[in-house]
Amino acid sequence: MNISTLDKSFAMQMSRDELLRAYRTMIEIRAFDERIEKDFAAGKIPGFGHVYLGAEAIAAGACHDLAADDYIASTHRGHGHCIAKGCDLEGMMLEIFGKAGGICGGKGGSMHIADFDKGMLGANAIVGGSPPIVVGAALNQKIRKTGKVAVAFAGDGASNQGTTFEAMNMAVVLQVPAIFVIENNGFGEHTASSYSVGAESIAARAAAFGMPAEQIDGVDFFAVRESMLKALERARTGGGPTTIEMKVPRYLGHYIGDPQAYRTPAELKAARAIDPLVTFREKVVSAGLLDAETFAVIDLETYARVEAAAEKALEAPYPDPSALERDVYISY
Amino acid sequence: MNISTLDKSFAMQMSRDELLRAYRTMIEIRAFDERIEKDFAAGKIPGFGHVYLGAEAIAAGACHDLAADDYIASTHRGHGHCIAKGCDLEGMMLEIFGKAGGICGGKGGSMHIADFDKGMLGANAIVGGSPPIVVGAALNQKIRKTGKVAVAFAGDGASNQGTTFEAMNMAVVLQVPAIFVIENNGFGEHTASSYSVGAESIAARAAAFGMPAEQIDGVDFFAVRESMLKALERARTGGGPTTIEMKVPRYLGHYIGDPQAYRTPAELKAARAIDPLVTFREKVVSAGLLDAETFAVIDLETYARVEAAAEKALEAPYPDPSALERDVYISY
Amino acid sequence: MAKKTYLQAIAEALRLEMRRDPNVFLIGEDIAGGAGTDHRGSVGGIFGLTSGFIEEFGADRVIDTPISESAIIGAANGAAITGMRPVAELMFVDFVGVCLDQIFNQAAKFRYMFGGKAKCPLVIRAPIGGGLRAGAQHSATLHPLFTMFPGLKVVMPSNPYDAKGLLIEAIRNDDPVIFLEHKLLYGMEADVPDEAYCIPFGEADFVREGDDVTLVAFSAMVPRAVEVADRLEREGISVEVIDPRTTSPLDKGAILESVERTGRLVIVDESPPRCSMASDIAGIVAQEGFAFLKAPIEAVTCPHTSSPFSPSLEDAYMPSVERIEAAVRKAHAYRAAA
Amino acid sequence: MAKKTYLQAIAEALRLEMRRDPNVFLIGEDIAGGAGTDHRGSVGGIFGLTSGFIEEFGADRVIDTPISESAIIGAANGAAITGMRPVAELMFVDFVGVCLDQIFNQAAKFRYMFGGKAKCPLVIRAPIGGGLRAGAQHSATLHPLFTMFPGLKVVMPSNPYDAKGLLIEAIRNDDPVIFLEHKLLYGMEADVPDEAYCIPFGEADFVREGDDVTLVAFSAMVPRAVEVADRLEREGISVEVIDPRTTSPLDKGAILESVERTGRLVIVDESPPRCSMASDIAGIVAQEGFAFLKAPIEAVTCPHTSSPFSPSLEDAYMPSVERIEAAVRKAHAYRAAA
Ligand SMILES: Cc1ncc(C[n+]2csc(CCOP(=O)(O)OP(=O)(O)O)c2C)c(N)n1
Ligand SMILES: Cc1ncc(C[n+]2csc(CCOP(=O)(O)OP(=O)(O)O)c2C)c(N)n1
Ligand SMILES: [Mg+2]
Ligand SMILES: [Mg+2]
Repeated sequence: MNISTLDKSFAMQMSRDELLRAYRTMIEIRAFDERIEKDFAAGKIPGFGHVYLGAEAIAAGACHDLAADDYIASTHRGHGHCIAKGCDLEGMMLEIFGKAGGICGGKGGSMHIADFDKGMLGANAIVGGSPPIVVGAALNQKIRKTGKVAVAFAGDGASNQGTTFEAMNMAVVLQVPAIFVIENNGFGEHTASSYSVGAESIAARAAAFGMPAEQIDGVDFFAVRESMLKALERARTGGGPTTIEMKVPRYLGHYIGDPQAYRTPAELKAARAIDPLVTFREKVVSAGLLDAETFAVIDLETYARVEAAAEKALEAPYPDPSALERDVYISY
Repeated sequence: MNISTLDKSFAMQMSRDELLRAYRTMIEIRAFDERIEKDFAAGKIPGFGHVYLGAEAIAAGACHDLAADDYIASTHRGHGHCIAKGCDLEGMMLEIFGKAGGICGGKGGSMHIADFDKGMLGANAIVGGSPPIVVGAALNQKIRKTGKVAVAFAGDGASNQGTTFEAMNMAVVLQVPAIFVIENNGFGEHTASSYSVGAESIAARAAAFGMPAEQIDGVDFFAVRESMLKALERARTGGGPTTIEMKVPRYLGHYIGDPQAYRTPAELKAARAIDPLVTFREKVVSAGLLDAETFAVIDLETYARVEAAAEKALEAPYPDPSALERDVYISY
Repeated sequence: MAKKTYLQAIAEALRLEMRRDPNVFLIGEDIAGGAGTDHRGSVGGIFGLTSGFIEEFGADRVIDTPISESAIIGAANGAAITGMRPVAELMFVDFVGVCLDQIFNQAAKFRYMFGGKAKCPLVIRAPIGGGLRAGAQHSATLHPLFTMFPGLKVVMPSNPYDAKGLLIEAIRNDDPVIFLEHKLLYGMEADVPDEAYCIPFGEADFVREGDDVTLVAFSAMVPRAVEVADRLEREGISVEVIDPRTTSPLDKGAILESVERTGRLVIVDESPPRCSMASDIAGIVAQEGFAFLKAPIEAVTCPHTSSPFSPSLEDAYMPSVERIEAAVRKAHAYRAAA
Repeated sequence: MAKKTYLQAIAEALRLEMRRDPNVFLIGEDIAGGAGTDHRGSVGGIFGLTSGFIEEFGADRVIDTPISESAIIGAANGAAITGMRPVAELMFVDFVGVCLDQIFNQAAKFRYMFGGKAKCPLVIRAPIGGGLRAGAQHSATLHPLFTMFPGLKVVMPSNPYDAKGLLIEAIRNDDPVIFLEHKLLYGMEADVPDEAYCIPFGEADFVREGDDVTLVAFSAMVPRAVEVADRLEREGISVEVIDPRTTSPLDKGAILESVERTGRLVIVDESPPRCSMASDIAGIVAQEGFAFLKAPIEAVTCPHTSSPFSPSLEDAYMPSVERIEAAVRKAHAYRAAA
């Protein structure tokens, strides 16, 4: 049985509603980050901006079977994870623009966006910040025997950080229901993972820590979901942690505006030619599960919703400076 | 060819002088730390005390083929490494007793003993402190193309520290002449390595980082030396780093005075029955290379030298308090 | 009420809170001990403080870990922000260098940077301080390091009674708390009630009342300050000893109120001098209590060096009763040029 | 002599020293860029500061690393104590939390704890500070953190000329030096000589002379302090602006000498207030310059919170010209009750 047959049969096990939900997540991420890219490039968004374009199938596939009270923790490139975990689009947009009413009151911004009510424990501007935290969220579930899980997203670059290694070993030793989703987009900033990862593969290195680990195609929603379902089953039944390395293209530079002199135009074009949304649509249409029409309608509706949220964020006021000393105890 | 034949033939390649030098190192470590144990238990040595008893073959075997200007960096359990690298016995004794004239002027003590002139870059009271430092010492050799190497000693416990993992990956990425000698004595303080290391073995985990790694018997001087010679050859010829996990017994508790309720008397007895010095003597005598007499003479001489150094240290004065603000720039 | 040591008082606080609230758990290295052997719980931490805990609370709530401090504190953070109340142990405060990110960039900032939606009720216990001849990497106090960071609360009990009440408060508090236990105090005995009680943060203890000089001290320096006050009382110099108990929040009101009466301030701080609690308090008083001051503020600190190992050097390193006494005398004797 | 930016001045210092001394090398993340691709050196660090370096000095001396700060600083330490002069880059100072041990327990302590036999000529360069809307984990200054630790030298240049001279001094210095570059200053232009020169540590710069109020500021706060001095000069208030340039060693003599003349001290510190440089200097002056003081010492700092992301909040967070001006006016206007 070759991979594409497997995928197709896997896709066919999903209901129409499930397929629609998956696609909506992916297109929402796409539309959202395209808009962020535009406004950031136009100088309308403060700070630093990292978008999730090209990796949509990972967030969507990895979060598809998580419950609202399962946990995820994210990276500096976290918009996709937020959306896939159900964070409010408008609240996110306001936050990233630094406006009042943002999901973190404008105090977080893109690199520190979170919504604990949705089980989203935060973007993290420290590379390797999230994996140890996820071990703790998972430990909580183990202690309280909730059957819930916690998922850490981390990049290929983050996979070399000592905190990530420690988290992997600790997760194995304590046998907690944690899943490490390593998004290998080939680069950590401007350094190729072929250089920075000394190991044969990130998955092989994780496996040597003593947990099941595999390397999969992060462009294929169905492959992501299938691998995650195995990991979730394991985690929920006391089988301990799993690492899944997902290969995925990085459409843009590290940050919005990165000139990327280290990638040739041909390489960039090749990267952009690999499209998780196209892949999804083709599979689903060719399996006769949904038609192109349906997708077009969703696309239209989603882009409109994202545009509306962005326009609202553009016009919203900045937080009142009186908020400065709120949300923390003050000691002088 | 079974292991003992291999060892024997390996031993036979060593000259009489070489064998004597190896044994002298081991017995000096043994005598030194037995004396330290005694004086520490009697309250004559300040601070914390960790002895190297049972691991003598590791330090001796790993340092046997190092030149004076090769580097090592050590752990909190560093007396053996100091002696094997050629540090002055009296200076060490004075230092560990906290006396004037100590090798670090009494400022370091057992946990921070060093002798840079001997290529001994320091004990380190931070578990996992040395491995990154060794990567740098090795990087120096790579940049300057000296053909020299740097060796990090670290315990099974230290093998779980993020700094150690980072050092391993960095050493692979930069292909520096570093050797990680992991002394697996079964415990990190009071926690068994069977619990704290999630991996199948420390060597297997290191191998997955992308370097040659093996697990050997750390009680057998010849096995240690043989494995080190391969690693040294690799390092000196641009072949990059190596990890060697060495299994070894821990004769005493973590620190001098540790009641070790977590080990049964039978386990302790079994641990003490495995003796690297006895192993060495038996091999060498049965191969007809040296006789028991020779060893007895060395033992006597060594114990006497150690006793003299200890007595001198007991009588030496403490450093004058005026030394307090020396060896550092002062800013108020 | 029975006599209990500082160590016992801390253990009792942990035990009572673990009994009361199933969300409280312990995590750290060797806090049970014997993991991987048939003798779990045989150690109870390097100072034996949590001995007997795994027997009572089980391995799920007394969690031994690999030597991986970032993962320990990170895991505690993750459990805290998802609803539990972890008490993590750093075996020595000196190990904070391998896990500071999880403290100052994560735990300390969650609530603020997530707009008030997160709460991180984490306690980190850590032994501090010199006097054990433990050398440069096992003798630091580091309280100024933690005090510096917004979002952290920092507790430094100086006696068994305070240790218990402050630790219970720390566990029930919704912010991350750094709880610093001085190694020299573990054996100190005092009357400590058997039941649970809280001591609120930010309320200084007036250990001795006095009118001539205000002497502020923390943790193991408090007994030394009291000894100086006793000595000088015999000569008719009346020294007010204030133990702020928490450095963040700091009860600056108590210090200012005292300096308003005495006009003279000496601060004893077991720490190198730069950016220390001595300078912190001096800075506050030089700004807000300037009009009260009749003499220069005196600081008694360690020198600007690491902790030396040798007893003769370490004794000269730590603020001694003699150096404190000399500073108080100097502050007391000062007269402004007319 | 040509106009150069702060960024160019720093790059020039590195280039000159690397040409002069083969033992000087650079190590950090993306400092060349493009590792593992066919386009090495295309980036030159996240701010482009070291662009062109790998072409001139080769990959052996411009070393890109995995994202592993402990190994980066540790490797730099290991190279330094074995005879080289590494310049390590922390991409942002905020990342110090994952590698502090290698800084404060290792580099800073080698010389002292090994009895003077080790030397660790390491430079760690790190961008600091707010103003870029980079949020809670990319906006810290953290200079008080480094200043606190014995054995470290801490440099905070406020202009291109100083940046070059202080960095050359840092590289030639035999102690570990933390070199803090303010992100807001990278574009600042000034005349900078082409050749190498050193500015010694511990010598403050009297940026403006004045008689009424002493205003101490560091790094990006110096231009703001000067602006305040300019404004107030028009009203006849004469403000002396002192830029200590290094916080450790600190030129306390210069500050005391100035306060002796003015009697009034304001300190501007881009940092939360607790255990800050503001409190450090206030503490020193309250002790050693007490008799000179005619008014309370004023501190202008950030509030005791993390850095907020939103522009409206961050603007209120950082010490502004307005807040500095108000503090100077307050110090100037103060009259002791008779
Ligand atoms: C501790 C730390 N080191 C360095 C950085 C700077 N940095 C931000 S993102 C990044 C690259 C991360 O690469 P990767 O994990 O592969 O994620 P990607 O950006 O490719 O999604 C770096 C080096 C950081 N934020 N934190
Ligand atoms: C960062 C850090 N964490 C914890 C400790 C306390 N500690 C000292 S030695 C030790 C055990 C080390 O075990 P291992 O590496 O196996 O060495 P061994 O003592 O067995 O030789 C621990 C936990 C420390 N010194 N540093
Ligand atoms: Mg990446
Ligand atoms: Mg061990």
